[in-house]
Amino acid sequence: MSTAIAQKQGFGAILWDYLTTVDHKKIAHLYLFGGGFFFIIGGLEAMIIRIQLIKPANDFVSAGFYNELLTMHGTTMIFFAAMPFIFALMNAVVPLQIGARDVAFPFLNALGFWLFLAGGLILNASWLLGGAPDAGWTAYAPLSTTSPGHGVDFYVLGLQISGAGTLIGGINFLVTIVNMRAPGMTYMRMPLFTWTIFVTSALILFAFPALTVGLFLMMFDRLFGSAFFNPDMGGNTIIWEHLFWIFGHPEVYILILPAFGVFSEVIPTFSKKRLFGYTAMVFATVLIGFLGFMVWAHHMFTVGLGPAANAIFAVATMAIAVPTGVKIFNWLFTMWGGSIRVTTAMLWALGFIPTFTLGGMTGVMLASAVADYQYQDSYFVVAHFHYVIVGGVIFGIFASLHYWWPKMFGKMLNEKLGKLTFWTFFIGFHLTFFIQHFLGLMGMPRRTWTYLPGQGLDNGNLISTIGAFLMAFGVIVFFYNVVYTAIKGEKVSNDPWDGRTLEWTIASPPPHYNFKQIPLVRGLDALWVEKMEGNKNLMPSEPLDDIHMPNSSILPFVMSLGLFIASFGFIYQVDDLRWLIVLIGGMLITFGAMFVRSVKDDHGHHIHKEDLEKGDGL
Amino acid sequence: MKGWMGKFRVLFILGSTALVLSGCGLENLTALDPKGYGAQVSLDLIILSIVIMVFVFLVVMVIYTFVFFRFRQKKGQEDVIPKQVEGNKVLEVIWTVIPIILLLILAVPTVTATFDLAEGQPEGSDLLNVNVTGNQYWWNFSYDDLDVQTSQDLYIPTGERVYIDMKSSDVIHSFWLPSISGKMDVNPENENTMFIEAQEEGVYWGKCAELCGPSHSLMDFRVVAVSPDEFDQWVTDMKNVDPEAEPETASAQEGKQLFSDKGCISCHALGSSPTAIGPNLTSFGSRTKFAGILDPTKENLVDWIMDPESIKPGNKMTGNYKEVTEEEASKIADYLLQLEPSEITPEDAESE
Amino acid sequence: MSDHTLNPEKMPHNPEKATLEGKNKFLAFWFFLGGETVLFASLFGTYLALKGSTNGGPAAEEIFELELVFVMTMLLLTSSLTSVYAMYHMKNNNFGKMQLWLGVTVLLGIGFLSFEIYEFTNYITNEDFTFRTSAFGSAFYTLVGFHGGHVTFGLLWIITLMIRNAKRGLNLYNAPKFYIASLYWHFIDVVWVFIFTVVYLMGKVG
Amino acid sequence: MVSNSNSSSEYNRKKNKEEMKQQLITFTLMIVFTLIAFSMVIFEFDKLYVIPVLLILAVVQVIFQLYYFMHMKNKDHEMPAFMFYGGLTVATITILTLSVITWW
Repeated sequence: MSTAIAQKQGFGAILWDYLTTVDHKKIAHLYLFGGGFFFIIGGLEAMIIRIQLIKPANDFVSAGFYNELLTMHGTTMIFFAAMPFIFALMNAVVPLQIGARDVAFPFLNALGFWLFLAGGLILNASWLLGGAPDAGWTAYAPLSTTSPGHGVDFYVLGLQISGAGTLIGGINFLVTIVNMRAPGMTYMRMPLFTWTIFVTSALILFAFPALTVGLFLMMFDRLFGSAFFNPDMGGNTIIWEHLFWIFGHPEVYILILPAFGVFSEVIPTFSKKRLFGYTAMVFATVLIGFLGFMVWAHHMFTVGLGPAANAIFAVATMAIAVPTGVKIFNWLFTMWGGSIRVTTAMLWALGFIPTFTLGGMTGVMLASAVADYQYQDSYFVVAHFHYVIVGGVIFGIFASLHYWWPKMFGKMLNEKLGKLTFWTFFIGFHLTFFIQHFLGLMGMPRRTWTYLPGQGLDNGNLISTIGAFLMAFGVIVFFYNVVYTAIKGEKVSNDPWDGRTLEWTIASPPPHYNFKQIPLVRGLDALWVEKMEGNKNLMPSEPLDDIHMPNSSILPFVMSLGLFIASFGFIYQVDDLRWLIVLIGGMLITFGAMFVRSVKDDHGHHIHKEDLEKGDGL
Repeated sequence: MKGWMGKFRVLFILGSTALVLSGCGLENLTALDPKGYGAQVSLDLIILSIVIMVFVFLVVMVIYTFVFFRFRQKKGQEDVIPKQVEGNKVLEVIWTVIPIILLLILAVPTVTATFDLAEGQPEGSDLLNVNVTGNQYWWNFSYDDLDVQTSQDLYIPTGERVYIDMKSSDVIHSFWLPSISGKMDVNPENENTMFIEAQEEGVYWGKCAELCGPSHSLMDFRVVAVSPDEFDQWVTDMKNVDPEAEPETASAQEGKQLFSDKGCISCHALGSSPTAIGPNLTSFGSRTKFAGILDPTKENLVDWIMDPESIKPGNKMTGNYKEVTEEEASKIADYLLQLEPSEITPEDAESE
Repeated sequence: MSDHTLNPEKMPHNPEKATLEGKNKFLAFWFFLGGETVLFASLFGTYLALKGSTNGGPAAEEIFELELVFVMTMLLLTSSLTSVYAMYHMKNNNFGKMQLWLGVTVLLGIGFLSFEIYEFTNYITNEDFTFRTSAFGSAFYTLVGFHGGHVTFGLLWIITLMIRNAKRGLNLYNAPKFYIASLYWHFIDVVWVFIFTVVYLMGKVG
Repeated sequence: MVSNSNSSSEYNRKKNKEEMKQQLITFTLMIVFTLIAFSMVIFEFDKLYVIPVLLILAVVQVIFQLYYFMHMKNKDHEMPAFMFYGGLTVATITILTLSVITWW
């Protein structure tokens, strides 16, 4: 199953190729398009929210529907847009950056994607099946446990299944980075993007189990009558809040660290300078990851945990500003003395620095517990987390897409359209969210369906909605750019940006075995090191030989399909026990596929030396 | 923290007057114009953190602007290869230590204020205690020591701390009084306590800040802060209410009958009997708003009685009483509107 | 990979880590156990927060029977030792004895599981203590049940491995599989040590 | 060559046996600890004293499992130990939180 075969055959073959692929580069494509699809859905939800809030006492959508929209917007954007984008980047870049032929577990890599997709489809199926979840993306009990209909059940199962996929992906990348680096690539020679993915994967490993348990408890409460979050039977709703945020806060760093990694690649490349303070950057990344687990209760300052807990978590939270500040200054000093080229990717990085600094500022402000008594659950918080998640993560994703698109697809995204996207999105973003800081302080609570006239909130909301339209325009331009590039884009060479790391040493897009011979790494910014010594490429670390590659398999898809089917059984067995048949059937499909996988030996296949010498690959 | 905060405060007041003039929110709703102790403490910290953070932001932006214009690649420099600098230990130490110091400047008053605002009621004090119950989508206020019940409008005396014990009867709510005190969650399984202290008379807006269902955005309440004397008067009046008192007009008398015939009375209490399923209506005629959000006119009240669902989706009144005609609703409205047991009304607070 | 590379004449000292696949599996499984630790911690935390919330139903000290728990503990501890024996024979490349000791491990595991099922049925039928009785009940059955689920999965896993490889013996392809299955089994024992301490013994102490 | 590899495998066998002996001792200790734990509860020692001892016994048993049965004491276990302790750290604060700052 290689691209060569797929190109010769029709749509069916390509589809089959993608359904069965275990190639990390194709899985990256799948994550990218899966994430893009959900990003559009989440974006539409955001636009409806902003239209509803364009004027006071508006009734463009009903109150109940509005709650579904805000829940789905948050859930979709975090779990089904930002996360898959991050995974797309991990898959597309990390094995190339460390000089590996694939990830440690290609089969599990595919499984991770299909579980994510199954989860996303289950969640969004709720729109068509009697109503989406409506308890907010945080799903605080008992609002979520008592929410009528099946909306929250879809939330629970969708997140549970996609969460399993994420966990698998996290472990996979940890092992890949530990075990599969090319000879000579010590930890302190790893590109910073790989470092951030390493830390992110560790955060996934330790954060997601808490969510898994939380979701199980909620599922038991809603579907099987247990009493975890039912105060009438001795349950305790704060357990959910803790479990959710023990996961939820690291999740924010899971999203932002890869974005930091992207900027740490983009800024050096387009300043033609090595990253300033590499060691400090690595240390800061690890420290942010570690502190990320110590601060979750700052989401709960108003819960009533008592002044001691609030004070401890306030101070711990402030501490995170220090490593983050270190990063900002190191980026600035990477540019200092450099030769800055303003490409679209760099433009996103340049836009990111002030935007994220503002987001960080409000972050520190929020950490001050008593001040947070005013901000908490107000539009100030909405503004803050959009500054860090859009201004950090989404800017990072846009930067990385413009930067790595040529490597992923062999074609350069149009720079002019890219810059148009940047400017409309950037201006629209600040227009939308800056004013929301003030709306919050002026007494506008978060998740509010409408507001009354005469409360001084009218103009701010109008401006905010106008900004949202500008952002939407920018996104549309980007999608147009993608289509335009696919049709008309120019093919690019191995190294269109004058890059510094290993991924730029091989063809764009790379052959499916990535490296004909695994390179020998002789320093940080391995390619740059060779360039400075006048070498065109890296020295190989091994003689040309047969390459062992994994076989493709449909089983990951089948396993996920089984869980997809079983979820509907879980959800509807409450209404009618006959749905248990669907539940059991789905589980049988999944376990059956797992059984087949474990009893059938799969030793992979070899690409022969002779074929490699022909330069063909297959 | 008060002393040296003073200087910042002067600066801020100058700045904020300009902001308020240019429309920085509604008075008695915005957190930027505090009228109570808690809100004032919060605002002090907000200002302090803004000052520190704006300083940091300016430093970043100055370097950023300089770097961008100075080191942008110029024509003919495409082949220039800049010096590859590894890093600089002194700089790293500087931008680690200075932020730590700045954060300590913020952390110390934060911790102090956290403990300050969490201070419980002193043992044996006779300060006012109010039990607040959050319900989908209305608030009940019970003055247990005084044997007084009210809903939606919370009366407090100015200039003293009022301790409120909050609990929810259903899902989590959050009690937010931006111009007086910030907010605290109202949980179903434990009681949270905070104090509020209004420094001047007025009618202050409160909101529910935790998503609690479809009408979450409509779960407003108000705090009516009156002078201590007026408050005592109000308590006396409320205590002496006779829930059975006959209204004066014929229409209202019929309304009273309808109030029990149509089943209203099974949920709504009058007088000081404890919380029922719906809001206590003892002083309904003096309410600042009907249903938390409607201007207090008879028309609005009739609309509400006829079809509460269209005004507050998901409320618990819909469908729980017998159908009323518009005429009947009007009579019930007449009855409710004359329920004004106290001379102390929100107008007393506002006219000050 | 050809059969020759998977079945070398001399097994290396650590057959589970002799190939890259083996090394990857070994590492990934340890990482997975790191995540499992958080999973069980969340369940333990929930249990500790809710163990007093009996909602009028039975409390911990009223129902737990230590004799039963003691027998279960002995079974599981011993099964941990027998799986160590199995790995000992794997390293000595003695496939037959490895299978034998794995078999003993499975039997002990089944014994443990049967006692647990008996315990649960006893609570449900005789003590009126179910998953839905109280928050304590929910937390108890979820924590202990999750562990039981892990035992069940571990048993199925080891049995599958034993049957699948019965005829072809040990090689470098399946050695890592046996090894991580035994790691999993030890981890189950680790969790049980905390369950019998925190849930049963401390529950009995009150 | 043959004799060489034979002697190394002989050496390994010996080493394995040595390790097995340690594991048997570990097992015996674990059984003893379990007995102590159960009897402390059955003979109703003072609560204040029993709970910390129970927890210490459990921790020691787990260390035995991890280091001897699961070989964490051996070399090549740095990464596993690092990640496992990472998990353990998060696990500890999770349990601490849920048992301390949840009400009550």
